[in-house]
Parts: sequence; C-alpha cells; structure tokens
Amino acid sequence: MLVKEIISVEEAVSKINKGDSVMVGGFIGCGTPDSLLGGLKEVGTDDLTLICNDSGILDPENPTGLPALIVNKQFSKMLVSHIGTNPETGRQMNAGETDVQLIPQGTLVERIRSAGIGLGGFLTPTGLGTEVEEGKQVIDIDGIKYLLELPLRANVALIKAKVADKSGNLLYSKTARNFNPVMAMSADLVIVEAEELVEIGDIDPEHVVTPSIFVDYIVMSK
Amino acid sequence: MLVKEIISVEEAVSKINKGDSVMVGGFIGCGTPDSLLGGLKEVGTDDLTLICNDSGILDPENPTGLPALIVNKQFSKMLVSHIGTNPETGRQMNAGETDVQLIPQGTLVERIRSAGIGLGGFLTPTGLGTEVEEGKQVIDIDGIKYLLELPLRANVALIKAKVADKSGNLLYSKTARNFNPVMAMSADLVIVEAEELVEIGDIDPEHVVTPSIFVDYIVMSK
Amino acid sequence: MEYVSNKTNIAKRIARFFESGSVVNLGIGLPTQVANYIPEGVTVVLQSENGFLGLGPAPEKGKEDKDLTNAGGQPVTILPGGMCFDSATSFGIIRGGHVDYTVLGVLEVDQKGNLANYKIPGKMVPGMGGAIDLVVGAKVVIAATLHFEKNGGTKLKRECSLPLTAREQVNYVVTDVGFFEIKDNKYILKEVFAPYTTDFVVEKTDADIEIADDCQQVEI
Amino acid sequence: MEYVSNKTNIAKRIARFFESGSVVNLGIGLPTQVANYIPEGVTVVLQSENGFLGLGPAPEKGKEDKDLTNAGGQPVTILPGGMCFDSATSFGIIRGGHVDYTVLGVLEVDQKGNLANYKIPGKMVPGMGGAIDLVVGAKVVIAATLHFEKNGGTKLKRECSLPLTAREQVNYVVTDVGFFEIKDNKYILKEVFAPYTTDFVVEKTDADIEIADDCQQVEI
Repeated sequence: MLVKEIISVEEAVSKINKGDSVMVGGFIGCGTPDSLLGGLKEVGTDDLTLICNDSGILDPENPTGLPALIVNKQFSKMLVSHIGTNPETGRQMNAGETDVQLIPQGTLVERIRSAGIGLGGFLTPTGLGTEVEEGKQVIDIDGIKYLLELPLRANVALIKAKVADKSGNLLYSKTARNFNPVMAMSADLVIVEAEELVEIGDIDPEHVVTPSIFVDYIVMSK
Repeated sequence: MLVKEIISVEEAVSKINKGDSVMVGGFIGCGTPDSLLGGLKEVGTDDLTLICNDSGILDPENPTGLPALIVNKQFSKMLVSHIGTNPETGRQMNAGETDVQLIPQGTLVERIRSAGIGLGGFLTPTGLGTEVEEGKQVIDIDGIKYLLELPLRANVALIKAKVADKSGNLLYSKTARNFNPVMAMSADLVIVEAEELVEIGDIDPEHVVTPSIFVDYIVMSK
Repeated sequence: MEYVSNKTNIAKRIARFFESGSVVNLGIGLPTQVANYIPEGVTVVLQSENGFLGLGPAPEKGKEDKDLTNAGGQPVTILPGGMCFDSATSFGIIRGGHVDYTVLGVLEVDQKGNLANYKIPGKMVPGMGGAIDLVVGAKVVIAATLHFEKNGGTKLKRECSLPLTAREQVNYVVTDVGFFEIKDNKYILKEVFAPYTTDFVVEKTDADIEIADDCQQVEI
Repeated sequence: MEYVSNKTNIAKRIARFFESGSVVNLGIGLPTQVANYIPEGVTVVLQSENGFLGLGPAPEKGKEDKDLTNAGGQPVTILPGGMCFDSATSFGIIRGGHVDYTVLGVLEVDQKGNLANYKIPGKMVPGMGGAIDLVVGAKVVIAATLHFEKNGGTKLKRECSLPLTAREQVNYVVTDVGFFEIKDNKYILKEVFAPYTTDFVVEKTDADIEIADDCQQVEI
C-alpha cells in the first residue's frame, strides 16, 4: 500500500477554494473534523456550499467548530437535514442571507452514497406529498409512487476518523462514524482528520471501515 | 438483546416452501451456507427461485452444495450473474428446462440492497446498450442515460457467517462476506448458518457487520 | 373537569406498546422518556438514527464519551449486543421497514394521519432531520403529544395547517388524556386516561372522534 | 513473418500501464498474470470484486484459506493494508469510478470500443458476472487478447457480432503483436512488439488501423 501524505491543517485548508462545495462529516458536532474547521475559519475562505447533516450546536458566547464558520458567513449555501440546534442558521435563512436547503436525513446520506458509487439516482418514498416533492420527478412503479432523488457530489470532503493507518485506511469511534464513511466516497478531494496514526497492517482487514483508496490526505487532530 | 432461537438444519429447511424465492449467500462456493443447502437437498423442496451471485462449481462426480440442488432440479428459476463454473446450469438454460436470468453482479447486489433499505429502485449506467437493457425503463438525467433497476426481495435468505452471538449479531470471514450481509436485509425470513456461537456482548459493537435485528434463526454449521 | 398537562403519562402509556424483540426509535424530547417506563420482562432494541442499535441509559456524570451520543447530541451508553454503523446503514434500517415502532413529537397531527413537525414558515424551521424517513419507514408510527395547546386548542387537528413531514403515515396518537388509533379519517378513542372521561375528550377536541366499542378508562 | 502466440507478452506490457497508487482490477485468466510483471518500485492496489483490496500472491501449498479467494474462486492472500467488504461496497467502488484500471479478456472487441465477453448464443453462456460493471465503472478499460483466432482471423473486429458486455467503453487493446488505443472509431497502433512490424499488423488485421506518429517497435 502506498503511504499517504500527512499535511498540516494550514496546508489542508489551502486546498479549499472560494466557491467550493464542501462535505463535512459529523452529527450535531459528534465526529466532526474540528481542527480542519478551525483552520478553515482562520483562512476565511467563503462562498462555500456546505453539505452536512446539520449546522451544529451554536454557543453564542463562543462559537467553535462548524457554527463558527456559519457565524462568519463563509457558506453562501447549505444543504442540511436539521438546523434546530443553531438558530443563527435559521436567522440567515429567514433573512435571505444564506440559501438553506433542508433535505431529509436518509435522502441526504443516500444521495451522497449514490454519487460515490456511480448511480444516477434512486427512488424513495420519503418526502412524497410534502414540500420535499417540489420540483422532483415522481415515478410510479406498479402503482406505488416514489420521488426520484439525484446524486450529490462535492469538491472536497472533510471527514473525521479515530484511527488512520499511513495508507489512509480508517476506523471510526461509535456514533462519531455517521456521515464520514459515505462522504469519503463522494468528493474529488478527501481530507481526513485523524486522532491516531498507526502503521500499515496494524488494522485488521476485517475491521477497516473506509478503504485507503478513498483518502487523499491525512491531517492529525489538534 | 433478545436471544434468537438456534434450530437444526432440518427445522430450518422445513420453513422453506415449494415455490419460494430463496437468496443464497456466497461467491463461487466461498461463504455459502453448505449445511443448509445440504439439508434443502435432503428434503427436496422444489419449484424454488434461486437468487445468488453464481451457480457454484460443479463437481460432476460428486455434486455438493448449491450445484447438487441444481442437478436435483430444485430451482425452476435462477437469477444469477455468472454460471460459467457450472455447465449443468447452462445446459438446463439452453434446453429450456430452467429459466435462467443473467444479471450484472453490481446490479444484482444493489437490487437486493435496494429492497432491504426501502428504495423503489435506482439508476445505473451498467447494461446500457446491451441485452441487459431489454424491457427496462431508460431515464435521462441531464443528457446522461441510465437504466432503472428495481428492488429484489425474497421469501427466504440463507446466509453464512463465521461468528454469531446469541442475539444474531454476525461477523464474516474475509471474502466469505460477499453477498451475505446484503441478503440479510432483504428477505422475509433470514436464517444464518454460523461456524461459531458466542455470548451477547462478546463482539465489539464497532466490528459487528450484520445487526441481530435482521436475523430470525441461527443454525450451526455441520 | 380541569386539564393538567402530564407528559409522563404519555411516555408511560407508549412504553406498553412494545413486545420483546421490538426495534424502536424514540424521537428527541418527550419520546426519549418512553425508555424509562418499558415494562419489566420486555426487551426492546432501541435504534438511534445517528448510528447504532442498543441505546442504553445516560452515563454517570463524568463518564460521558464524546463519541457516543443519541440523535439529539446527548451523551448515552450502548448495551451489550449493540452495534455501530454509518448513516447510510442507519437509514437503510429505517426506510427498509426494520424499525417496528417510531415515536415522535409533533407540532400538529391530523385525523388523516398527516404529521407536521419540522417547520413553522417564517418563524421556526428546525428541519425534518431523520423524522421524515422514520415516519415513512417504520412499521408503526406513534405520535406523542400533549392533548392541548397553551391557548386551549387541541393538537389533534382535522387537517394540519403547517407543512407536512409526511402524509397519512401516523397509526396512533397518544396524548395525556387518551390513546387514539387513526382510521378512516377519524380518531378512534381506544383508551381514556383517568381522571378524564370519553365525554370530556369528545367535547374538548375539535376533530372527528369515534369511541371504540372496547374503549375503557384506564389508570396510567 | 510467422505468428507465434505469446500471452506472457500481453501481461508484461499491460503491467507497465500503472503508476504507484493505481487501483487495478485484473480479470480471470490471462489478466491475472499481469500481477506477476508489475515493475519494481510501482505499488498498485489490486481490487478483487468478490470483496477486498490488497490482493496478494497465491498462498503456499497447504496454506490456503477457504475464506480467502479471488473472483475466480482460487485461493489467494491479502497484503498488509488490505481490507475486506461486502459485494455492495465492492461494486460501489467499481461503479463509482474508484478503480483506475480494469483489465479483461474478451471474446471480441471492436474499433468502436465495444466489448463482448459473456455469451455465445446457444453455445456458451458464462454470464457477465462483474465484468459489465467493471467496464462501465473503471476509469481506464484495457482489453487483453491474443491478436489472432485459431482459424487465423483477428480478435480485433470492425464490429462485434456477439452480444455486447458494454458499448464504447474500451480504451486500450493489448495483444501479443501490439498496443492499440481506440479513438475515433479506429485502432491507433501505439507500439508494435518485436519481431512484428507495423506493416505486418496493418496487413494481417481486418480492421481500421492508424499508425500513431510516435509508434515504435519495442521489445517486451
């Protein structure tokens, strides 16, 4: 296996360009690549499109992690399933400052997976007869209706792992897994933030969750 | 976690009825539930529809495993991706004795997964412009054509695991994993043949591949 | 008869729905409390849509694991026999019909089984999260809600006015006055909770209610 | 000039296609031999569609593991840093464009890039297995074939007559006389293998061949 380059947070975030779409792993802050997000806030790259489960929990006194980038107005567009724990997102949406699109969680993750595995889309019953249906093709299969949902790719995925081996094979920790393995398949550039680095061969082939071939760069958590 | 019933091969195969569709895990005999298949041959239940990656390797002197059931004419229909290692399947197909449908391997496994995860189908580029396209809806997404492939469920799934805990959580061994975890999601009755049985809690929650909730009965490999 | 809101009774009654082996997803807020009242001898498997089966009680103070939370982001534990998975698998389990019961809070529920719980246009828009997939995918959908709004109106509507989370998917509504099945565009009152009476429920609820033949007043 | 078939030369030439880090799937039969000739210093990751990355050499006799085979069902080994997965993930990797090169044997290949390798109607029907997804999903598709059929005809066709595995997906054809790129409905001869000459190839192949400006005769 080829060794992957281990780069600094600064190098990593310099690879993200104004206007990029950026997938960010995590679920209400659990399993979020916070060191990378901290670096991205430092450099201030903006006009980004965020693809993430949610917009994090805002601490209004001391915004950190993903909410800090939202307060900083670095996203012009957000594709998320839930914003209830970050009122600033709702405020920006209602004020027309940010284009926030709400996507059912199961549809969001399957759209990301769909892009990563080379499908052109999928049919789901989720969202039928609701506002989610708007603008989408409805397909009837033997009298049952489904929405056609399309794949969702990004320029960059920022994901968080517990352990990386030097080739980029990844292990996650409990519910910090969430969207991370799926996003690792579906972006042109995949940067993983890992808490621990081990030698190639240290991880049992049966236990690896994300294969090294999906990973471009490794950054160590600060 | 609730303990699952551990039953004998005989009890297990008695739950399969004439005319049932049966998914069988395995890839050219690797990861195939051979004890269950042996039992199914004994009772001779027929008019079955087989859903499996392939039709196994036939040893003409001493057919065992899946090929023995094929020689025994227990399948009236077979949905498989490959039959090259079992000439008897090709003979039955060409003679019009058995309805053999060839499905691209990636499409076959994704159709099974699609049923297990509640989707109405998916769009794939695989098979466009070939005989695989026949009878299928072609959907154009922004000028790119895809085939619409539909979910595939079965009455019964016979799967093979290396280790089961008493609640039915499963571990597989290397390439004996293959179709087994996907089939475990997509049948009304799921019977797992396991080589080893361990206590609930003995398997690390991070390592379980198939969750107990998919499994109905456990049978020990003979 | 005076109405005194009682969330605990809602949780207690819902906890009696399950059989041993049921796979159950409990929504954020009130539904989470259901776990505290599951009858002895009944073993359910709690699914948490952020990625595991075998949700256990909250950890002791100081023993929280930053990598183990429920779908509301709160620290929890995992029981022996539980397992972790990614979000695609989690929603595969949910949408694929492998969850037997989902219990959700609502903003509105109506007698057609429509549910609204993600958006009050122009005011509050938490988003639908995974609720929308849960409601479509779970075998049985139970809406958990106080019977009355603060202004005295009922949460049980004839027709939802807010944007819907899902259409015609709710099977049961459990409030702090009774337990209702939704059928044929009506609320069928199956149990009324002491001290309330069937008359009280029918009179105070602005919706079509039918009283089941075997409807009884029960102590929760 | 006499033609003597030479499968080894095909495998040797294909092995020079890859860069370090390439993810490669080698089909059953002749393509499997490519692994033996990968140049020193080039580290590729071999994907096996039955469910793993990091395919290693065949095990010593007596050290076979019944649970570790390649896509042809033969015992193999797994290298450090490899990993196992189910078939849905395997074909996700394949169809999702995460495999850089796929090398396949053919029954026929034509100058449009069409490929036939799963069926001779009424005679032999092995089935398409995973080849059809590999050909559609991999970034670069290399067809590996002897240049001539036993009857003296060429395997490189103007137009396939057998049912197609995939349409217009083949990028390169490597035979035992040369290496061809498929472009603009022609075979572009990029290299001719000693002792054969460009004249020999053009004269003996019943298809449209253009000789690349930089085409050279090379020793394999």
